[in-house]
Amino acid sequence: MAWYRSIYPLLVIAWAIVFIILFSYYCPGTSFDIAYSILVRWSIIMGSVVIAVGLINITINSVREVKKRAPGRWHLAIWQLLLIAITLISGFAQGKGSPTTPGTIINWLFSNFYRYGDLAIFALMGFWMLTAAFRAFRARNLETFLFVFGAFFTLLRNAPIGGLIWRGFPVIGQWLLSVPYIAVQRALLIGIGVGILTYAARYFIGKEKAAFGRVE
Amino acid sequence: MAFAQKNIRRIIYILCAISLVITFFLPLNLPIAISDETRKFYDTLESLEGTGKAVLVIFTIPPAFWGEMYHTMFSALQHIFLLKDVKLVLVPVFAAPGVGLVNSLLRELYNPLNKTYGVDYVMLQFIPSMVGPALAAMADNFRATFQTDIRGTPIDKLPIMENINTLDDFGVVIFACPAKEHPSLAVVLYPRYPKMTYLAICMAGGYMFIAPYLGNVYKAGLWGITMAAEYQQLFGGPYTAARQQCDGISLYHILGLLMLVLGNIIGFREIVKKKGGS
Amino acid sequence: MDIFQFLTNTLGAALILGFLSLIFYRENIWSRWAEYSVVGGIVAYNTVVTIWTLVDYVVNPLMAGDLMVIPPVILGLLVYFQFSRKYRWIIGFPLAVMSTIGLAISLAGVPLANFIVMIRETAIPLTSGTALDIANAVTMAVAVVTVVSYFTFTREHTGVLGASAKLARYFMMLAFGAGVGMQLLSVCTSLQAVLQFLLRDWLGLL
Amino acid sequence: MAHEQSFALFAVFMLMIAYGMYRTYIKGKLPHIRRLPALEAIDEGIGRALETGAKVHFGVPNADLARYAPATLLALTLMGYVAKKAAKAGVPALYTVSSPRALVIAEAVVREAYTSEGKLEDYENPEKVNVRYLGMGETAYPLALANLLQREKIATSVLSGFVGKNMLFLGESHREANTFSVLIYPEVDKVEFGVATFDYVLMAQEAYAAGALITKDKAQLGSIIGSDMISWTTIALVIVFLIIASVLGIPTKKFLVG
Repeated sequence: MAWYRSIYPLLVIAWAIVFIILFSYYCPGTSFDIAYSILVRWSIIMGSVVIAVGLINITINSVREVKKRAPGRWHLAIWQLLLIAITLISGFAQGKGSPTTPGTIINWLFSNFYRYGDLAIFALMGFWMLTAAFRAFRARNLETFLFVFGAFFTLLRNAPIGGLIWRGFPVIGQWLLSVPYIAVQRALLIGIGVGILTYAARYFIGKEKAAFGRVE
Repeated sequence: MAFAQKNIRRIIYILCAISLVITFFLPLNLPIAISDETRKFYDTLESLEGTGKAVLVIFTIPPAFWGEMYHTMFSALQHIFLLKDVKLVLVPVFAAPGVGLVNSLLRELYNPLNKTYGVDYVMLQFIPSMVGPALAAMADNFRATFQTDIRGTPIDKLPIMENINTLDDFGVVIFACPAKEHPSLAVVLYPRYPKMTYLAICMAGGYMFIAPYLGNVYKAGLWGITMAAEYQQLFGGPYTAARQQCDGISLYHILGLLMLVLGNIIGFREIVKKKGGS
Repeated sequence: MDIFQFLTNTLGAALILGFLSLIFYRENIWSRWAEYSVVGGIVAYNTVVTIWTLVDYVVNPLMAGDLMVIPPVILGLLVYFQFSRKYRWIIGFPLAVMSTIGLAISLAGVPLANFIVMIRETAIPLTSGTALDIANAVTMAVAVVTVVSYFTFTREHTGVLGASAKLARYFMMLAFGAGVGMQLLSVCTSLQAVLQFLLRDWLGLL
Repeated sequence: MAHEQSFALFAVFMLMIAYGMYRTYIKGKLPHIRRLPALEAIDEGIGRALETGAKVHFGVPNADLARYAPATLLALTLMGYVAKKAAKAGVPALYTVSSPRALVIAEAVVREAYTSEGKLEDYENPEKVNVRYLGMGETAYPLALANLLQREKIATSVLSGFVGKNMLFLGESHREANTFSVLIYPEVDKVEFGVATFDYVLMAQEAYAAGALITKDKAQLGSIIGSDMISWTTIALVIVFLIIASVLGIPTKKFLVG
């Protein structure tokens, strides 16, 4: 393999970037700060340039479904392509700011149609919360019993009626939240810190190649 | 029985929808216990009455969370308007759609209460930056951060802003955001003005983010619709929507508890059966 | 209510009900319609928004004579070599730049945010305050220490480490239970908002 | 002061990892590492898919290279691992991501994985391998996945990367579709719902360790020794500062600023 196709040039780039960013973070006030802000801006710009890849992927999938006449799906794929086309044309033809200006087609579609995806998620979660309470939160041993115990008391802490049944419910629920919950969150955050450090170490010696689009 | 076992999930879904909706048709007016946290929030604002000081409300509210934030914001702002000789300064930060939402809320409030814009309350210019830098700018030089209010009037022409030069001129600072930005107040604003009284408004799910700061940074907080309902009950406000929704929420929680207990009983019976079988 | 508003709301309600049919019945043509609409629509919308931001970030500075915006655009465009068989290896360069910037920014803050702050908040005096305060501080410290020790890998969880790992599991399950109970309130308020939309804004029942 | 302190900590920790790698890579002393059931569950799941003729799914529900870079990159490493296993077993597979940038990496990684197993023709056949972008992670992705899980006959599903507020949604949609689910979650937000609803879960540090364990590479295993050393150091620091604060009465804030 030619040297320029190996992983080493990529590692050199990675080392240069991490040096700039760490240096400007730990020694603020040098000219590295400018390099840092330029890099952050680069990252935003590159992310925006890449965005069309997603649209291409979805379009390819839909076109494939239409071509194959996938049963029960191909007319929906046409509908999807149509929606994409309308949104794009309106978004570009009606000028900058059209996605947020009332009165444009793209804004109308978003605020009266696509936006309800959020509400759909909320709705399904609201229903699933109770089936999860019924099926998943079962005490089989001491560990799962503690899980149910914790859920029970915080539930009664939050329920407007909990405090009226017994004044102790909110107190216990509050304690669970302010001592064990916070403690476990802290410990897990420490664990994540350790994980990121080890991941970064592996990354910068060229062992984590997935980030460059390579596999072992 | 076989039907019930097969469709147990669907039955739960339907029960769940009924529990939340039925109270709109048949208000139950289930009693609500007023928590100490709500009372603390209330007392803090109440202590401002007659001092002539202003309350600063910094808010950043994305529209997805407005459904939940509306009730707490409504309660707090209504209380401030009802207090005698207390002014209100609002500052929108980061999430631009929040401006329109809070404006519509103010429209609901000031008309019946006979308050004048620019004298009793004002909304200052929108700060588009992230929350941390915006708070830092306000802390360093409050006056210089804002040239105009949200309507474009220069800040010097507003009577309400005459005696306000730094953050110290406010009586209370309320920070309203759904969840994640709360730590930035503790990190940025609190070290520079440690003597100021801070209050928090957030979603119920955002409690995790203010919990570490309650008591040391924030004097009190309002989170979730139930606290809004408690608040309304506390000062006898005329507003009932939060109250009404609270009935549904109570029912939903009772249903949740029932499911938890029922599921555990069934699970326990299965374990016993297995042991008996083997 | 005017008819146009009703039809508009019907579109949104159809989307929500489409997804609800997924759980009340199973995957069907209605839920598929909702899926295709949301995916296509939101992706196209995001693409439009992002490309207009790109104008702010690239075209306007370029007009003002700032040439530093050209390299990232070129680097970003290199990604599209993934559609070429021969020059596919080139995409390694933009990927290396993008991934490393993200990783390095996260990495820089780790010692402060994930270690120093956590240690400082945990190591509070165990001797001051009321008996309850002391008990809480002790519980907190024990929980943090045991849970961190649970996440070690080179030793089997037996003996002292085994006991500590067991305690850690108890703490974690208790905490996770508490976290679940806490979310119920948020979830049901949101569900109520959805039902309100369906019954009040769409059907006009309330 | 704050920066010096964090840099000192950073340097010490990095040296510990370097020492761990030195021990395994140069000295050749491989550590004993306790087993992680969830990793074995992935193999089991792929076997299950092979038996039933159904698909394997790997998803990155909230990919974002700007905010959650380490979590997303780790997820993509694991995606390469699952892709290799699936290619070897010849199981049809579906890979879904939720950000265009991650999609670019995912396509490259999956293609490389299939190429390295000599199954490039499988990769080019959309019936067998499909890498799909399902929209941004907050809204479109979870809804689309809930549908896909029921439609595509998926036997095993592995999720990784950041998830956040939709954790319950994703977990329950797997249960609804009767899919064997594994969550490898290198984050902490809403992990409680993951524990409650997924069949197998690796959380926080375990997920990062899994990223090293799957490779069986000497240097990578060394990083796990380093990670253990950091954990023990942190515990020691907590205890030392606790004693200083309680016995000597000097608050920890005096030492640790930030």
